[in-house]
Amino acid sequence: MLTEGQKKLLEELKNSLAKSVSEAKISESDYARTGYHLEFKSSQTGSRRVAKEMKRKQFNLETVTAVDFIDSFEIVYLYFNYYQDNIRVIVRIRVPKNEPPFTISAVYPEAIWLEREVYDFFGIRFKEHPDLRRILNPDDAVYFPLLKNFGKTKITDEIDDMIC
Amino acid sequence: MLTIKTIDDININERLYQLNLGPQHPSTHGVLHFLLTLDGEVVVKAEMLIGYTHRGHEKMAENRIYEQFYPNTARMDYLSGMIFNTGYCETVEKLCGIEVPKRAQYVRVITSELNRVASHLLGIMDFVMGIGAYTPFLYGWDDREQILDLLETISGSRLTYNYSRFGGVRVDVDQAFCDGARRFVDRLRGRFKLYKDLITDNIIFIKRTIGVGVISKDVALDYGVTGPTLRGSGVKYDVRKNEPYSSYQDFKFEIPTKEEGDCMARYLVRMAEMEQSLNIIEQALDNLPEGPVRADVPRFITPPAGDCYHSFESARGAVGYYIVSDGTRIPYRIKVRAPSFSNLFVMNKILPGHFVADLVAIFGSIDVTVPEIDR
Amino acid sequence: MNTSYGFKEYVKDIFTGSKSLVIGMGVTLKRLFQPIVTVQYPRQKPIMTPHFRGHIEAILFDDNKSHHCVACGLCARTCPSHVIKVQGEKTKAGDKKYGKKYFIDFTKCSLCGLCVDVCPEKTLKFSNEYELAFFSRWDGVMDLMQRLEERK
Amino acid sequence: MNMTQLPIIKDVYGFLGPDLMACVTGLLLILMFVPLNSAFLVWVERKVAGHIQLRPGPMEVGPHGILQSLIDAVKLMCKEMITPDLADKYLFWIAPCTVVIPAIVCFVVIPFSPIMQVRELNVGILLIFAFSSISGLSILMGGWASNNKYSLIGAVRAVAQSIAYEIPLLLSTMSVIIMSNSLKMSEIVAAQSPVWNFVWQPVAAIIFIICTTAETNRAPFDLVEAESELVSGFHTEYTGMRDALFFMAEYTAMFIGSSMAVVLFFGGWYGPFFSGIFWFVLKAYLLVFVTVWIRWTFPRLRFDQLMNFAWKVLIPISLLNLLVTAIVIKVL
Repeated sequence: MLTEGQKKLLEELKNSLAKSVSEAKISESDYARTGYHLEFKSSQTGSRRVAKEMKRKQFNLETVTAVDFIDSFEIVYLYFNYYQDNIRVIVRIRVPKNEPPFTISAVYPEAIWLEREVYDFFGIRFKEHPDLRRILNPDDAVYFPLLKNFGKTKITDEIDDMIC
Repeated sequence: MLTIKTIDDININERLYQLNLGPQHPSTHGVLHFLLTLDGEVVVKAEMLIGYTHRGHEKMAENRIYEQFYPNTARMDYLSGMIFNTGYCETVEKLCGIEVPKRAQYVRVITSELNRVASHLLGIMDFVMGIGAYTPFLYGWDDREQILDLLETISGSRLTYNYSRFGGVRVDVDQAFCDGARRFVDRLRGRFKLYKDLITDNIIFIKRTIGVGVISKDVALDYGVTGPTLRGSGVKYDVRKNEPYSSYQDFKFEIPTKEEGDCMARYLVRMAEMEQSLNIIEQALDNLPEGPVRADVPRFITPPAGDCYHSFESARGAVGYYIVSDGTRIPYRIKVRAPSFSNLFVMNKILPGHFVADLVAIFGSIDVTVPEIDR
Repeated sequence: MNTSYGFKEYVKDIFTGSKSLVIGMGVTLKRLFQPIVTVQYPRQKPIMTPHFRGHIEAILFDDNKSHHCVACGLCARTCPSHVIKVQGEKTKAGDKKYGKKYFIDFTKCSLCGLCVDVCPEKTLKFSNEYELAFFSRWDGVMDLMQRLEERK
Repeated sequence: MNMTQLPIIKDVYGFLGPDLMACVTGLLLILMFVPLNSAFLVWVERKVAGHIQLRPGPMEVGPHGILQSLIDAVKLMCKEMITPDLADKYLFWIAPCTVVIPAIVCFVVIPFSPIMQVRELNVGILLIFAFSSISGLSILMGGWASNNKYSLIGAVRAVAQSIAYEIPLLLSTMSVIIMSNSLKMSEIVAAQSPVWNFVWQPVAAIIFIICTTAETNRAPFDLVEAESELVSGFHTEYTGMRDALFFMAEYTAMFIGSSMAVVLFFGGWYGPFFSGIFWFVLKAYLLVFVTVWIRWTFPRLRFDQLMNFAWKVLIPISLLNLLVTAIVIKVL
């Protein structure tokens, strides 16, 4: 199902990514099931280095988001290359709650708003971000809505139990 | 003695003033707030303040089962609700590994393309109305009304369709719908001349759009612009071709592109795209396979643990759903990649140097829906 | 805007421009004498399609001259807006439960149709009513079973 | 019965003389005609717009909604007139009052028929041009006094626009004046008794119509109140009857512009079978219809294009037209 070009690009990517971020875990995944070809897992570091590498390979940033796993955040970057081979790469950076990653907005300007959104909903203060303010929530809000403990009360827990 | 000031001597900040365009303004469809710094009528700096219609769909998703999140998706982009609904269903189907019957896929294609044409008609006509022509707007709505009537006969609703279901569609299409769709295709093909006479060839429209709001290829790629806006800048990217979903690989259609990247290019790309959509609808109607329209799925879906990203082409660009499941009936996290979000951000870059009147034209030609940005 | 704007283009622009304007005016003049396409709503009423999604309604079955609701509560559970409340009753001990009261707060309903889909007894349908304006919020709360009785 | 036989009227008549008497009756007629005319034109505009857009337009009040604008006027009179807190109160109040003055004064010299003219002035055309420039002033006053940025932008645009478009307007009028050798309205009409001026001066006529459209701030030159950019331009802050006065002035100016075009180019009251007033009003309303028709067809120009159009297209062409006219008249 993978074409020759895709296979070649995947190999190249694996090598170059492994070279730039040595401690990362890189694995291929089932595109038909997950929607991405290559999975890149790393803890704490490497978001900027990966972004630069991706930019060099003419990848496009599709989205930046985060997932709150109670003890840590997982920042998810999705890159897609539609120039030649339609390869989608997912980059997952696990960061502890008190140590935010660096911004990639210098590499991909699109990330300025996307990272603002992530900050707005999770409270992740990207380092060296040019314009880190609230974007969708009110400017004077004191909460981060997409944290798992936001809005949890006894009643919502009961409702969850009921519908599960 | 008279001292003549050069341009450099004038303190530019003394001449600047700020203008709040929005949140309530006739041309910021919905509630979008431009904070403009103007020099006379020329925009020096533009900032978009969004979030006035933020409803927290992503948070809502974490508190309800997969089926219950379903109606929310159409509320994000109310102009292409069918596409958003279908895309959400496809994402969950991908996550659970559900095979959708061929007929259901074709029906999804037909309804999605009809919805896309409706959305493009509204987008173009809103753009034209922003430039000041009110009558073409209502002619476009006349055509759009036919689509809404058509979709109402099968889905029962005109805007938030809720037509697709996990594993297929809710109601099978009947002969009357197919005939109506064919009639509509013929009707709209006949109407393109009207739009050409009234809008495309009009000298005022040409002067207002050519060379205005140029988004170069590099800027478009850097800012993650997708959809007709990107194709108007000369990049041949369409999710329907690049990552075919829902049997789009079965149909023959072109991806119209333009190199100029100005308002006119985006308008022409949308026009050409409507024609391609009509071709797809015709092919799908011709080859509509027989069979069931809904796979056998459990009443409440419980996907396996894991995550999944699915991308599809809405009328405004590439939408992506990223779903993280922890193996329960409630999604752990749903992220929606809204195309309008990135498409709007590029205005930050291209607005300076344009007139306020151009802002309306550029904003109309990029064609964003605010509820989708705010989610 | 265009720097290389010579005299030839200037003259050409005036002529093609005027021609396009005249064509445009012709289009609108033609439309001026065409029949109108809008529906004059309070005087002309549109006919709803059979699949139209109004509020939900209990189906009247012929076999028992009533609905088939067993008050299982699936519709109440699957409703995204939590607007459905079902109350069941048993006629006598050991008998099957049946729905006695079925309240829906239509003002909060998002018309998704999940309750109709999920119903195991297929006793729910969409009504064809579309003139759903109320004088008070409480008028939007309706008891489907009572409406069924009235329809009989 | 002869009016002059009544004793009281006879006294007044004898005291004031026939001339002033005619003026007073004429002014009263004008004061009645101006609001009714603009109400009718609003209705015409809405009807034409409706039918062009394949919908019926107002239908509820009266047969085919003909009383709609009167009811609207009643509603507007009942509305509160809000003055913004930081507005310049006096200018804000004066602006809508001054805007109707030219609308009324200009009617004095318009010859509806050989006998139906309130006052014959030998500088009739000059009077109309002089007074219609006042409306630019009142728009500027209203926009400035509102203390709103949209209003200010609208007002500044209005002034620039009216200055730019008055030049080709006057130049195109000039060529007609050269031909008929008079500034008197009735003499200009009388000069086109066999052939309308339109036949000799088509270019000037088209330029004149374009310029009056721009002068009265109608689409496609309605940048002053471009609703998709400036909300409603200079009258954003006006409510109730003050807003209605601006509207009245706009529609009356439209009618005056059309009547001017009729006088200058379309043969005034001349026409077969019917009396002069019928032909004059018919021609004027037809021209009004054309402006309405144009409004509901075209998009709006951008401001710099509007200016370019005036200075680079209209003024050279009208100058050329004037030159050719002068040479031809001299030679013949």
